[in-house]
Amino acid sequence: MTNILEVNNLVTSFQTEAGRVRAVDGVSFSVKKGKTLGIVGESGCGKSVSSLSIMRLLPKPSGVVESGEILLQDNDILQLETKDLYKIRGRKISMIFQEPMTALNPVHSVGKQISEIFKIHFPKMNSGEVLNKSVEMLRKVGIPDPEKRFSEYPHQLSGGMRQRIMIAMALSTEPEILIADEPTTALDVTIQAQILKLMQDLQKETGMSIIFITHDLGVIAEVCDDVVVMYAGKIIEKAPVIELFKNPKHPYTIGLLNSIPRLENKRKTKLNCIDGAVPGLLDIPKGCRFQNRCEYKISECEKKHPDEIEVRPEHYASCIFPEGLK
Amino acid sequence: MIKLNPLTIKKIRRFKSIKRGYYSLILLTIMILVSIFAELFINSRALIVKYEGNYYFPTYSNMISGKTFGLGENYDYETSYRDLATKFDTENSDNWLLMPIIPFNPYEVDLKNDSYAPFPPSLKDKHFLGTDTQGRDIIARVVYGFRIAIFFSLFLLFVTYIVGITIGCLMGYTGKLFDLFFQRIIEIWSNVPFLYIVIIVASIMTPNFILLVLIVSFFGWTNMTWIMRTITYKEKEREYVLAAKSLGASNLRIIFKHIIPNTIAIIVTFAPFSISSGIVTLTSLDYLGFGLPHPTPSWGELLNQSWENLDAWWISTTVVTAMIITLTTVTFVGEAVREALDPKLHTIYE
Amino acid sequence: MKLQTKYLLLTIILLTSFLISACDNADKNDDKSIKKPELEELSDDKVIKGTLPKGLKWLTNEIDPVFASEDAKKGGVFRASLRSFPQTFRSVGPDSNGGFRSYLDVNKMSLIEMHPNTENIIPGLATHWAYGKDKRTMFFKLNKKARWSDGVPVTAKDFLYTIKFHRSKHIVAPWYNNYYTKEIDKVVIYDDYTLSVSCTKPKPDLAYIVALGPTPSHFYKKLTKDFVKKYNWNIVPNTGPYQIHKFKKGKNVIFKRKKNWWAKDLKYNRNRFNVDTVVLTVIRDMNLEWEHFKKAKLDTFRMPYPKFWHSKSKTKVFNNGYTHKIWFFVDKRINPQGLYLNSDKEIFKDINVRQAFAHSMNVEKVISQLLRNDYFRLNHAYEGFGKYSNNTIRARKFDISKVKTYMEKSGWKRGKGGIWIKGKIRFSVPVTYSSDVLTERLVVLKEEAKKAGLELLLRKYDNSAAFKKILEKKHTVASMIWSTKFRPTFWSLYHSANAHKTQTNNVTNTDDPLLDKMIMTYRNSIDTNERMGLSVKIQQRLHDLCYYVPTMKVPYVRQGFWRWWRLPKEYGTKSSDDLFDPMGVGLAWFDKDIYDQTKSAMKSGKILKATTIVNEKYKTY
Amino acid sequence: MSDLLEVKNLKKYFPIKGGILKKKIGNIYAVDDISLSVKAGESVGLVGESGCGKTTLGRTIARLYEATSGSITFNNRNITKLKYNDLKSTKREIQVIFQDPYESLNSRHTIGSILEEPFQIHKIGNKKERVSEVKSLLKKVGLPEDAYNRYPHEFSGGQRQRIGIARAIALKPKMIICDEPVSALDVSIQSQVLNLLLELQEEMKLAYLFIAHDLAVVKHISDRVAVMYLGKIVEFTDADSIYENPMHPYTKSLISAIPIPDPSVKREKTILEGDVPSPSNPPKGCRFNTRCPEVFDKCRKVEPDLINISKSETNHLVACHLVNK
Repeated sequence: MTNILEVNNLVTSFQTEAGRVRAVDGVSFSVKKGKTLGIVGESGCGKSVSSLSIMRLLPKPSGVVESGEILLQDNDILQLETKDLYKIRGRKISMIFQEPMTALNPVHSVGKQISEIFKIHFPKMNSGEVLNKSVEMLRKVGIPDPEKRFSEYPHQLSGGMRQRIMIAMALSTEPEILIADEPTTALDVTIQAQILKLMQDLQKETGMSIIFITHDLGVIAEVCDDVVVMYAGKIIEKAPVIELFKNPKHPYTIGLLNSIPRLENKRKTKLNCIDGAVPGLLDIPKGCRFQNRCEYKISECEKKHPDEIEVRPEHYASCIFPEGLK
Repeated sequence: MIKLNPLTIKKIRRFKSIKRGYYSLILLTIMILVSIFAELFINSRALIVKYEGNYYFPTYSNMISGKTFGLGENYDYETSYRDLATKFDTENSDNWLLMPIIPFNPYEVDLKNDSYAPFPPSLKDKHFLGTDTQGRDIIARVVYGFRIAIFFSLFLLFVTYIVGITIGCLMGYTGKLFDLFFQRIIEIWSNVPFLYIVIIVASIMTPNFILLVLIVSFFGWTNMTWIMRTITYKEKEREYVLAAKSLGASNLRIIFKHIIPNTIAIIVTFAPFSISSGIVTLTSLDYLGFGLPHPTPSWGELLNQSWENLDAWWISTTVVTAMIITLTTVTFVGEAVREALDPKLHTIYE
Repeated sequence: MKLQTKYLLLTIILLTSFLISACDNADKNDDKSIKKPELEELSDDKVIKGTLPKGLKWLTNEIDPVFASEDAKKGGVFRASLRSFPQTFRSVGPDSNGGFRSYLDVNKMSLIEMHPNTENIIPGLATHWAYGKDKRTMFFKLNKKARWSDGVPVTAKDFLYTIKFHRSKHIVAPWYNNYYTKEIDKVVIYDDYTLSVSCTKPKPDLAYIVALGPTPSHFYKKLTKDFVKKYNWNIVPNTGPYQIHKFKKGKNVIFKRKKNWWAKDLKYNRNRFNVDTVVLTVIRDMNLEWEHFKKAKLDTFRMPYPKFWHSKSKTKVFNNGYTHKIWFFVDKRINPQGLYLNSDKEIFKDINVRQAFAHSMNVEKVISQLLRNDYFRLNHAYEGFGKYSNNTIRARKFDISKVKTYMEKSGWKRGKGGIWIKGKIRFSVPVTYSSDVLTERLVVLKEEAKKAGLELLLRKYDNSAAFKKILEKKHTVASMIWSTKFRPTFWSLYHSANAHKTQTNNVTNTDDPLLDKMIMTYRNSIDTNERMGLSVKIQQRLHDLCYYVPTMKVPYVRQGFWRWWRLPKEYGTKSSDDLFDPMGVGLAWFDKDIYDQTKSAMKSGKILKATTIVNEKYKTY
Repeated sequence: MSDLLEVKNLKKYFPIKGGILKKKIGNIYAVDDISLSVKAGESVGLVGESGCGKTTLGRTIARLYEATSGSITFNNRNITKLKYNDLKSTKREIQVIFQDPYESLNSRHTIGSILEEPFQIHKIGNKKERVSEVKSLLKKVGLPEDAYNRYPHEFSGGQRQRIGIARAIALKPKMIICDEPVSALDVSIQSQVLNLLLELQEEMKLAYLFIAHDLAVVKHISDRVAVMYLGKIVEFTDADSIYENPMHPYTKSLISAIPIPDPSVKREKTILEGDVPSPSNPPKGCRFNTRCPEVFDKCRKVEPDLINISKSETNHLVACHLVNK
């Protein structure tokens, strides 16, 4: 299976008052054509920054990609001229965000914002076509009465509707990759189910690849083909989804999976949990980044962050005991 | 020492790191201090007089008449220390005195028989930046004028903030009819052409300092009130306020312990700009002749004089420079405060 | 703030346009309102078609010297400025008392006029006049050539109408209503061109009281309630040399000379009123006016202030001789400028304190060091009235030791700050004033007074606010100036009848029985010599009581002018206000040759002779 | 066991105001006729989607909002209309834990003064006693003693929520209203806080009204669970039966919508169509009728009552025409 996107050794840093911090530190992963890659991790682990780096949407001048390459069909996005970048961004790679209210411009009607996309990327299209296409896109993402909704404003729509609009906008250029950054976190479970279903249907239809960023392991399990687990700026484990859930290797992944309350669990029992808190980017420990919270920690862990080891086919983990656990 | 919230310390540190604003604050502080103790630098009274073995310190004392220093039997009025200095020089005795750098007070008319004010800058006459049309020293007028303007602004700030915070807080917190009532009042109030009203009032009653502060704040309280109302409105819905409420805290406790401390950052941000607008207000009122009564030293009056005497370049140059320096420093401080309290990195996207 | 300014302007504009349209409506409704019956018919009982008494001695005056120049030529445009646009063109009723009024008044002739130098009566609308035996009536023969500006002849009826007009309630002018009832008794018509005017009682200087001007009855027809609105912007026919030609509200008023003015060949009018067109433009600020003058957009510029005369005029147009300066002394009644002490205030009840106050005023220093000795110390309130003036009085001079004597006499002591105190009272008094020009003088007085132990607190008010405060007697010291009349008047300013109450002119609240007696005698006397004697005595008494501290006077006219304006050899008259005023005395004329010469010199940059004329013919100091 | 809290027919409407004089032009029916009870030491879960009124219900019970009608009885005392002074003693006994640990702590106060505030308000102890009390509280919730002089921003979200919990238990209340206490926290922290809450309940015999949108979390901590939809309770029974034997179609679809963190399980999902209607204009009849997969005529006309369908001792209340035939 071909990889459509490859990220190699990406390092992205931010300027803060306390100096530069690496939000993403040597991350490598790849996205397969027509498949969904899930990036999972807790707040501050660098999952969103990775996606912004791919889009080259880092806030300048504070955010900078220090090194690494991002290959989109063998083109390094990081090396592109700005004008070439515009041909890729929104055209070949689109993105949707967590909070659709802030991602939409409140002063323009929904229709206008969709038409805008067509006008930017398909300048030759006449306005009749643009209108038809836009309405068609709205219908495609399951918006009832798209002609009517066309002239409405973002605040007149519900959260789910707004996220559908965002998806419509992202997909109107038929991109090859869709980056979805926590697209359902702000939504209710019933709506989340709708949106996830919609995304899966659209993927089937268009054959696009999706990078799905979330903190919710349940969502990962439902929609992803491959999973990358991030912790404090590093990838600590990556594997196909069934493999990962069945044979988690890294203590963090294991802890995470065990700490989720499940419906079928016995009530009021003590939940397994990972002690301590996620380290801030300013106080990342030397050596293994997870060592402070790891119950299997040995002195070796303090020396350096362990290398990625292929513990099983297509299953990689960055731990000193990839085999020894469980 | 008061223990400062580390966030506050951080803000102060951030403020210090904004050099332009930090140095402006230092400059402004020096300016204010100098103006407070202006009598030591710019005054017609001597700092120290030694006469017949006795020491006198006239600067902050009661008037010492010329009789005391043997200037004549009928010399019942304030000694002219400059004349006294000349007398001591010619007498060749032990008596001596020390004059401030600029030996004039801002009210003193230093006129001559052979030429006419305004006099250009002169080292010999010790009018380093010349005099105005009545022969009063420009530096003295500018410095004492600054003192009045800055204190006017501070008082104004104090009064408008007290009123603004009280009413604004109540509006935001209680809401309902009180809020509705004051909202409409403020809308009407802020459409009153304030300067004209002040002019009308001032033209029929020659305001003094306090009165002028009150008149101006009478029309100036709405801004702060509006801001406070909005902040309070926002703050009172925040969960920490609900948390205090759920603990059983009283409304007063919530306002004073929770809401007001959390609005201080915003209030502080507005303060420097209020000060500069206070200075501008006083100056424009004085310029138009509706400010503090003559002969109070005032920038507005000097500006007016400089417009009437454009050939006397030293008047306009001095007062305009003084205004520019003051207003820019205040503005720089304001900018830096705003920056320190609400740092927003200037960001662009590719 | 800027925004608010805009709003205010907008409001004003809207308001004004509203008012203007309201006026228009009023005009349109003209016809209807005239048809309505008059609210109040003026009674005709004072109109007596009488028979002329026998033995009248008809007088005229053709022997006094003329004061215009034979060389004068007609023509040219004279441009002058107005500080603000008049609120109305009416000369009676609300808002009519503005600065523009004088331009209307100089174009209204009276029955008789006064020679500016000899102060003798000269013919006006009347060619001859005679005194009645009752000492309150004068008889006049009208000049049959006299015409209104619309060509209608001026007849005796128009003078009768003057009384009727000024007694009407519709003109909303209580002062005139009162004056034309209490002072003027009646007009009697003998034929179209003969009439008499009577006062209500015998009067000194009767001629100047009964010298009425006519009012165009054919123009006003019947007065109605809407008079004030209706005649706001009407150009009323007049009898003088100029008439309003056109105007642009808020901008300018243009007067044109009447080419066939009926009086142009009268002896004293010949060679006067030479300018064809007078353009009055609104310029709101003296500094702007100065700039306009330097660009020849104005023809003259008055420079009483030393700043302009001495330093500001050191500029190209003067140095190159394109404009000249003239300093022309006059000998006329001096308006009493000075400090009026309110004796109803506790502190000034004591005459010693009043005298001490007078001796604390270093007016001499102000004159010599601030005003460059261009001004003169005023000695008392009635200078320039000829034999009516007491010229022996000298103003009290700045004298710290005298202040000390007076203050100590009343038991005051110098306090810690050097200011006199007595019990809880400090010798600290607010000075009420309204003119910006006074500020710098008062500042110097204040600093000097401090040495004498007196603290002055300067309180500047807006003009009307100051006036109101003073008339309500709420001031302690008022720095102000009164206008003068033909003869000294004492009653309104110093009689006890006007003291201790508001809205009277006795702002010092002078209340002295001896003075009252003298004033009443003076007031009732018609014996000129007795009046002169009393006037002198009253002035002495006033000086002794010391309610008023005279400050300074400006007994001259100082002007800059473009050199193509020419004046007679004498330059002006004894009482000139403005040497170049084209409509008042009207002696100046436009010299086309010099104009062309100057203009070409200005173009080529040629330097002409800088000229400053100083004329001291009428200098009395 | 007697009921500690009893809520009867509670309504809370928020007026919608408009115009220059702020006239009322409508209502948001946030809580519409709800009755429930909580026994001492028991935890009752309240689950529902955003806008269903669960937070409003919690805050109305905590008397942060004024009830529109109905009654709240706490510890056999009707507290619905009590004024500030009378309410103070009850406020000691009902405490609230808020959702956002960044918002609910005043950033200008030290942890010490935040935790002292309840004692100050209720005038308990002197300064020294309060300090030691605060320190023991810190220990109880697993925070270091030196937290006393530090400020909220120096702590992570989980630690801050611990502070919020410490504040809530400071006055030794009988009941705590937990308003989404873990939904803002990271996954690995959620379980820590849930464990803490369970421990404290055990130790202090606390009753919880546990509000959350995550059914798994609610089920884990609660004895009984109420499911809310548009201001109404649609189902209310013990926690196990709500999962094992959901009766209301909404509860069913809610359960089926929850993503299960196990890719090997493939379920048949009932995905609800459409959005939650606006609470200012709820649908006639059954409020769920616009989205219900099993809707029939009656649902659109008649509002179903909440009826006990259980034949055993434990109640199982459902408001659905399908069930209540």
